[in-house]
Amino acid sequence: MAKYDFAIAVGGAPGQGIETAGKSISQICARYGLNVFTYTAYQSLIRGGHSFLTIRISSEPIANHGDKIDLIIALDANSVEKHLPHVAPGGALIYNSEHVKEVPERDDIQLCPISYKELTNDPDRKAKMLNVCMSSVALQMVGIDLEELEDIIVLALLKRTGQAVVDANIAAARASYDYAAEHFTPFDVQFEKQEPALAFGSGNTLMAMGGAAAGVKFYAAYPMSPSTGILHWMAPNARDLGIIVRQCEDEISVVNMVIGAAHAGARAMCATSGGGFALMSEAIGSAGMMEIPIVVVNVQRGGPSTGLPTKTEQGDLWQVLGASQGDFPKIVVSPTSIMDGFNTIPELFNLVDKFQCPGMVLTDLSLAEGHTTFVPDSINWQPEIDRGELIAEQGQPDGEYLRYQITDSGISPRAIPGTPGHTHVVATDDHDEDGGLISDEFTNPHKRRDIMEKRQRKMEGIVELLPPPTLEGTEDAEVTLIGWGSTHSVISEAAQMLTEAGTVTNHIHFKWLYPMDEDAVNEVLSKSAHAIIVECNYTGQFARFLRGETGFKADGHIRKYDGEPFMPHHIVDGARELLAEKTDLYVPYQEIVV
Amino acid sequence: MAKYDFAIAVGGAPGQGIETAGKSISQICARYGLNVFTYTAYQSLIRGGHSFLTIRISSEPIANHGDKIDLIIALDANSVEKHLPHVAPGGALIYNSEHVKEVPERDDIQLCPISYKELTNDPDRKAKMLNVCMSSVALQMVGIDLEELEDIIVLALLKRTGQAVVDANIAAARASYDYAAEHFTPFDVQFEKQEPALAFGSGNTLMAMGGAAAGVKFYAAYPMSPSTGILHWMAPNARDLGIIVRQCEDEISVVNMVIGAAHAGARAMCATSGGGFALMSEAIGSAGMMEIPIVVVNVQRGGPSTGLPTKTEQGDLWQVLGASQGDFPKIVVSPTSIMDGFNTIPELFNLVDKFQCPGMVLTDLSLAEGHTTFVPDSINWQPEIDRGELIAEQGQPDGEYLRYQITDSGISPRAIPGTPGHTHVVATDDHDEDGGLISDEFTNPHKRRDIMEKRQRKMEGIVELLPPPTLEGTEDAEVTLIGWGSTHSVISEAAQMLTEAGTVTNHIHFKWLYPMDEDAVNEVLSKSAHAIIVECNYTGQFARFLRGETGFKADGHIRKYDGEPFMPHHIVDGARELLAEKTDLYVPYQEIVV
Amino acid sequence: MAKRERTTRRERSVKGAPTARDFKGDVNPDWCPGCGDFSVLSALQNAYAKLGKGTHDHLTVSGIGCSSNLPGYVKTYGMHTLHGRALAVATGAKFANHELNVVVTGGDGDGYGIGGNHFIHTMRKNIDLLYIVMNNETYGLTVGQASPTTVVGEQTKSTPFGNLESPLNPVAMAIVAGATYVARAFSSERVQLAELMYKGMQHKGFAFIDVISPCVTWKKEKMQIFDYWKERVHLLEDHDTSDRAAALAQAVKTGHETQLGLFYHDTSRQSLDQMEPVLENGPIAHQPLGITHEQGDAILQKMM
Amino acid sequence: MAKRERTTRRERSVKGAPTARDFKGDVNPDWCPGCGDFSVLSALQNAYAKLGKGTHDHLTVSGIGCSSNLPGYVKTYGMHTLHGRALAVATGAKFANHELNVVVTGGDGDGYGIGGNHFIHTMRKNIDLLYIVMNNETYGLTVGQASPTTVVGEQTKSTPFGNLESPLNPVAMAIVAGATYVARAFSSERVQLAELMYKGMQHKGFAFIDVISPCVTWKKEKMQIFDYWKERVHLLEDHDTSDRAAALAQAVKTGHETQLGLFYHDTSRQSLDQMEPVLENGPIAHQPLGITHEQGDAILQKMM
Ligand SMILES: Cc1ncc(C[n+]2csc(CCOP(=O)(O)OP(=O)(O)O)c2C)c(N)n1
Ligand SMILES: Cc1ncc(C[n+]2csc(CCOP(=O)(O)OP(=O)(O)O)c2C)c(N)n1
Ligand code: SF4
Ligand code: SF4
Ligand SMILES: [Mg+2]
Ligand SMILES: [Mg+2]
Repeated sequence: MAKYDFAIAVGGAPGQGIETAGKSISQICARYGLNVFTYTAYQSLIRGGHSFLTIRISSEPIANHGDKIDLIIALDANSVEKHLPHVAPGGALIYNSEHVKEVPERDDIQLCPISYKELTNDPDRKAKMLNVCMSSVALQMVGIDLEELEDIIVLALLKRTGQAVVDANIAAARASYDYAAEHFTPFDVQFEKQEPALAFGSGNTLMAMGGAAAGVKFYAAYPMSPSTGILHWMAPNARDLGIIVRQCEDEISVVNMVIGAAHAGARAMCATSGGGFALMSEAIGSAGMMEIPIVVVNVQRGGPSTGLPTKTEQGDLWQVLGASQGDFPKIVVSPTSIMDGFNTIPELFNLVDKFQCPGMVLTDLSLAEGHTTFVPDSINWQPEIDRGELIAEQGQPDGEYLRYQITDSGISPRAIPGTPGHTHVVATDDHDEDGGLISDEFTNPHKRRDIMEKRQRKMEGIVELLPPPTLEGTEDAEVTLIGWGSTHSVISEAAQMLTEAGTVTNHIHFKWLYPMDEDAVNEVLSKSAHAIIVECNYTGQFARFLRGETGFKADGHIRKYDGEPFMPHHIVDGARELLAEKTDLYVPYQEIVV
Repeated sequence: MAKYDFAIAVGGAPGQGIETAGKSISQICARYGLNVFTYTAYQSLIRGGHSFLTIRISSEPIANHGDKIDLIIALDANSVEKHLPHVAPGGALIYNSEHVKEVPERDDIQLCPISYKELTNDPDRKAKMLNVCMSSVALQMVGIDLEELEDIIVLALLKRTGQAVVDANIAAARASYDYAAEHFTPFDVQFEKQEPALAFGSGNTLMAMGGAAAGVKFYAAYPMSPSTGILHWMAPNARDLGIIVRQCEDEISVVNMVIGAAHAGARAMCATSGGGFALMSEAIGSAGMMEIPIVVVNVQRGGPSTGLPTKTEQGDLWQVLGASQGDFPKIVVSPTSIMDGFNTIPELFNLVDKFQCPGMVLTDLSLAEGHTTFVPDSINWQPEIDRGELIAEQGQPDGEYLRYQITDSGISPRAIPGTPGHTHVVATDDHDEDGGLISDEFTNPHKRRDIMEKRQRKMEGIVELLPPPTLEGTEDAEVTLIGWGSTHSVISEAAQMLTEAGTVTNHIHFKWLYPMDEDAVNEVLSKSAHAIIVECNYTGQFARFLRGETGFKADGHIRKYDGEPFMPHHIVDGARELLAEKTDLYVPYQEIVV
Repeated sequence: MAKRERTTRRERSVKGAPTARDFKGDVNPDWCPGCGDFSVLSALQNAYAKLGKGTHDHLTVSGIGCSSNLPGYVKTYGMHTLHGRALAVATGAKFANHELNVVVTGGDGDGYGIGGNHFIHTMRKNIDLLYIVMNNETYGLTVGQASPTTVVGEQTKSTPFGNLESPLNPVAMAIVAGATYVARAFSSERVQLAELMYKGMQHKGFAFIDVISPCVTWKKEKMQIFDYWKERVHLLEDHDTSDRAAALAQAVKTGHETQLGLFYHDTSRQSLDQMEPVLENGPIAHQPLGITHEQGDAILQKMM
Repeated sequence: MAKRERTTRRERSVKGAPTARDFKGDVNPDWCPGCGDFSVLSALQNAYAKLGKGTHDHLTVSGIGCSSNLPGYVKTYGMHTLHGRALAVATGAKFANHELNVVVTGGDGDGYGIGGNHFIHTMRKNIDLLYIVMNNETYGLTVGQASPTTVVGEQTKSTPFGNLESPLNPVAMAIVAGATYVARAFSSERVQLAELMYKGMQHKGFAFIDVISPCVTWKKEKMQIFDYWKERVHLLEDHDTSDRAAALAQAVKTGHETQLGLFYHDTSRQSLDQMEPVLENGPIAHQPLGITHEQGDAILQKMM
């Protein structure tokens, strides 16, 4: 089969089963072995509002929801009105002719009206099966077997609703499938089943799985969108996997419990979003001071403040960099894709265990709530685990143990409570080698300086282990796109599109953000052509940070802060304008609004 | 009288009346019309420990505790041992010969033993009057009239203790004064009374007074060193000045109460230190989002975490810059002296009222707990007050009021609750012009972009009003020292010392930190010679920030992070080493340890 | 689909005594059809009307949650603050202008979970507020996790094997912590609810109403959630509301079976603003800014 | 002058049954001479000894305050955490290793002020900890402001005109919030205190002791602070500790006159760690890290 890049979108009100439709289609594609990425634009409404779910299906591995939509399933009249312009030429729109009488002119696409009444036997007309009908039509038009949908219906409904409902749904699906075969023109793209079948999951799920693989034994949370998915994975899996999951009274208790659990020897993690992270910040500094390894995930959403709970942004970089007072060793990492999210967690745990400091994962809604397919075998369930210098054996009863021993590496071997012969006190006040408080002691400035330098020496060890970014693409480029975290794939595609269209473009992407090795990074940055920093916030938080660490000043900036993630063409358009015009800032226009 | 720069220090255990002695001497000098600055190095001990109070007295206006100590009052043996080396050649050490039998050799200074037993009639020998005896000796040696001390004794003791104690103290003072006249050689420096008599206060007190002058009507606090002095001034003055002072259950309630009070129309302020500020950070973002003008003071102490509660540091810059998730308008200012602290509060209130955003004051223990004399008339009790676009009058009942009206300036006229005709809701969720939530509404990305841009446009207005730093000293210098906040005077003195010693040095000092006008600042920075950034933290928080905002990279750095503030010679030594050697970082050695 | 429709952004003029309609907000609630919070809203609009002040004389403050969206739906001054912080913000506003009638609305997660410390201390201090908690025993807006009032054994998104934690007893907590007006209500009993609110607004001091306000979306196993509650509530009768011990004895019984009505009413304690001499000259928000030269001189005098 | 002297940093070997001396820390307390906390420390050392475990089997966790310096003065594992957060940290540690005997120590400001929310919820959840609050009715370390237990009218640095706020009743709060072992003690009554601590450690569930532990430095107007308290305390007698209502009735009397002893002891409720099936295999801190391939495959299966 030739290369293809095809997108189906589902629009409607949340109550209409939009998630179910989206999930069914995605799951069917995954079983078909197709690469899928989905993203849902929705609203922080309890009920009501409008959602728009994009399912991108591609012959190539993909990690974003792409640029164009070929087929739209409009579950309500509102979606027809809103999204008709978004169907790409040659595409199609499926809608219910009973609700939508008139569709505005568009002769470059196929309009596919169906009649819910005719296709279903639904006496009370709740249109509960509309999503099934429309999904069947869509599947037919792209050549996927109906049996797949039938399986999914059985799987999803049987336990919850019983045979009668299943039968009605299957009947509706068949009728719709047949109707489509008769009345609509199939797409040129016709999907074929291929091996292996793929698994399908969200960024939150994969980070949670990464935690399980890393050996997380204690997970605490206070619900907060868009990080709650991690809790919702951990809670049901906890008992099988031997993980203690605690929901706490607030984020302050969350992180402090994690600190307590980590100190007592468990790998411990928590996740939240910006506001919860703000509340956690004091304790993150205390983990730095007590030298306790913890992992805190911040799934960014639109800010400031409560902001846009269901929208994405890369707006918390400075908050994370500046979390808590004073200077202390810490690591900040921003996964570059959903799958990278899985791997990042064990990588980070090894680092924080080795260097006994807090590690912070900075990701965002677009990755955490985006879904992707992946080859099940690509999951490394048993990543390397390095707990660092952990004293397991019994100490000599007359031996001397200094919890904060001053060493060249700055790392002091750590004993966990319960280990005989190593009792000691860890303290958030500054302290000397044995944990005694410096500030309460005579002659402190010199000891303070020593212990501060000991702690900060760990940063040198960390920076050595963090890989600097690499230049992706040809060295001989006209434009270099620079990004960080979740935008890797969208920038990468934009670079490819630009290159294909004649503007040779490469890109540099940052995963490990802090500490940053000035020389190594400058070495890479020095290879850049006309440099454009792409990020999803207003003030250019990364650009300012990067300049502070390296002195590097980009030639132009593409920034988005309207809550929706970048699509590749936003960056392509931006790069062109920035190359052509006097401006050094381009803010893309968001076409798809929900 | 000729120029002089003289320092008296008092060392001892806190229970010994070291504060009383220090306060008495300072107050006497103030009444004499002398310029005084004091700084106490002490420990976070409940009782016990060691304190060392430096009283610098100078013919020139001063704002730091200087470099050298001429006269030490050693209240205990420990102080003799510890501080003998700190007496400058030609200086003197006063001690109690009953406790200190042998003093290590130092023939370049005058040793002044006194016998407590002989000078006082203290039958139970609690040595409660030792501080009075020693102060009298010190005063005699620098030519100050005994009456001054007698007045202070009466003032301080009469109400609390009664006439008998006062008499005993005055007798002891006289005996000591006479004894000194007979046995010790007076200093060359002999102080003369001059007009006007000066007032004397701490940085915390002057910030609190600045708040009162600015019209603060609501002050909330949770005790935290070294910010508690503001509460301790506000609480007793509250009733006279019509200020509501509330002590809250934690810092989260503190800042949220301040937000509530500010929204309801009062000028409202709070202060804390790093850990409390971390807890406040979420709410600071909410003030940004709701566009409520508040002032939050962060009096930095040694970090990270609980850190060094009684020591100084400039370590919270990134915390303050990064406070709370997302981007929102805010102002960060760092007063450059105690007196500047007084003026900064009304200045900042006018700005936050005008731009309806949070303002943060970043100061530190060295200023907040330092004390200075000042000319009473120099206090401007009635600074300009500009409340910005505040709607006072009644609205038209059928008029339309948009709380977040989109304007060119980004400023939307503000109505406070209770004003007829202007009911509206302010929200921490993002919202459109009338306060309705965007995230809960159809078609949001465009409205979101509009309101985000409206808010951020305020930053342009702010940056225009903030004066950029100036180059102090000659343009033709060999070295430029760059600093921020509390270190202004110590850097200024160092520059002068360097210049006088042949290395022509000027300096650039930052008070207004954020937002920063890149061009204006670069204009000033471009005039700098060999540039050295001086700051009191480990990672060079300001250097990294400044580089990020302007691209400016300094040639060298002087940093201190041992808890004690800079003395001028630390910077002088550092500048010399940095000029001479290959290194680009100099960390001074702290000589005086307590 | 609860499509958000603006009625109009124009300020409606209230002529004569206000009616509940005058307190209708500019937008329609986006709560799920059937949510208990609708009744709470309408009871509150009635109570506001009955109090007889203008719409601008009230301030409705909330945190974050389904229930906390309420200020957007009433026509008063409103603040939709941070999750859990409404009581602190409201306290500040009350002190700045104690002539405002300040009502705080929110959920069980907001008030008893993250906001628990403010809850206790605001009661201890007897701040003059009316605090209405729409207690649905769940975190509604974040799609149905256990809350501090979720009963033992309940399966939720965060407790798929059943909740292990005992729920809080807000009424008993309030009495112990120092609230001076403590009631429990059920959203379906609108008349009683409105009356309790009205009396709570009139009370000088901290008035607290824990309202059972069922969530029809996340209480799946109890689709008949209103029936569930109807069986379990009964009016608090033959009870002396001034008797603290009796109130507490009644309150500790509150749980799966619960009484509705006023548990405790203490008119003997002053509210904190009444005790504050600074407020004797009227709201500080209306006082002239700054201090006089005389005041300044007196301050300087003490520094010399 | 409480000069800090190191005894020695060497680990002392405990031979045979531990004694209170074995629990003496490496540094001497820097509390003011006469501070009530000294007696609390010594009672705790006695209780640790009586429990009979090794020094390394205990974890003493505190927040920040004079009283919170205690972990530095006992020879056990210790954590001197953030102001107000000790209970949360201790809960995490307990879940990571439920075989540790975890004791939390702190002050009234730390526990009832900034830490109030953790206080309530840790009790509600019946976490298996012993929590000892050295209640001196002041913020000692920050030089004497009013605390949540400071009585009305008291002049402090933050209330120079007299405190206007009613104090909290920690004992009543604890009973209502769900603590299963609730006691009040007086630092001068060391034997009773040590016994209450020992029994509290043995209790499975949340054990709470509010200890009157006078501050001799900031209670200026009560220089005779110990005498002041001696006049006001009496032993709780003829009291059925299993009767919650009776305990509450006694507790609400607690104030200026106060009873000492065990108010409430509920042995019927399991502690949260006991209810948690994950802990059946022993402490999670000792479990092998990561998951098996079978577990992984099962997870992936559900994703396909
Ligand atoms: C600091 C912070 N943490 C978490 C959240 C996410 N959050 C929003 S609403 C909510 C719970 C709401 O529950 P409740 O107060 O009971 O209101 P309900 O929705 O049930 O009416 C949470 C946890 C937040 N907004 N802020
Ligand atoms: C977040 C934070 N806020 C404030 C402080 C300052 N602080 C240290 S101890 C303390 C109060 C201690 O009072 P209490 O817990 O009663 O202990 P005591 O000293 O009376 O024994 C405060 C407010 C802090 N360390 N951290
Ligand atoms: S989710 Fe529950 S609480 Fe929220 S609006 Fe819907 S029914 Fe009401
Ligand atoms: S200040 Fe008070 S509580 Fe603190 S050690 Fe001294 S006597 Fe004890
Ligand atoms: Mg709720
Ligand atoms: Mg205390």
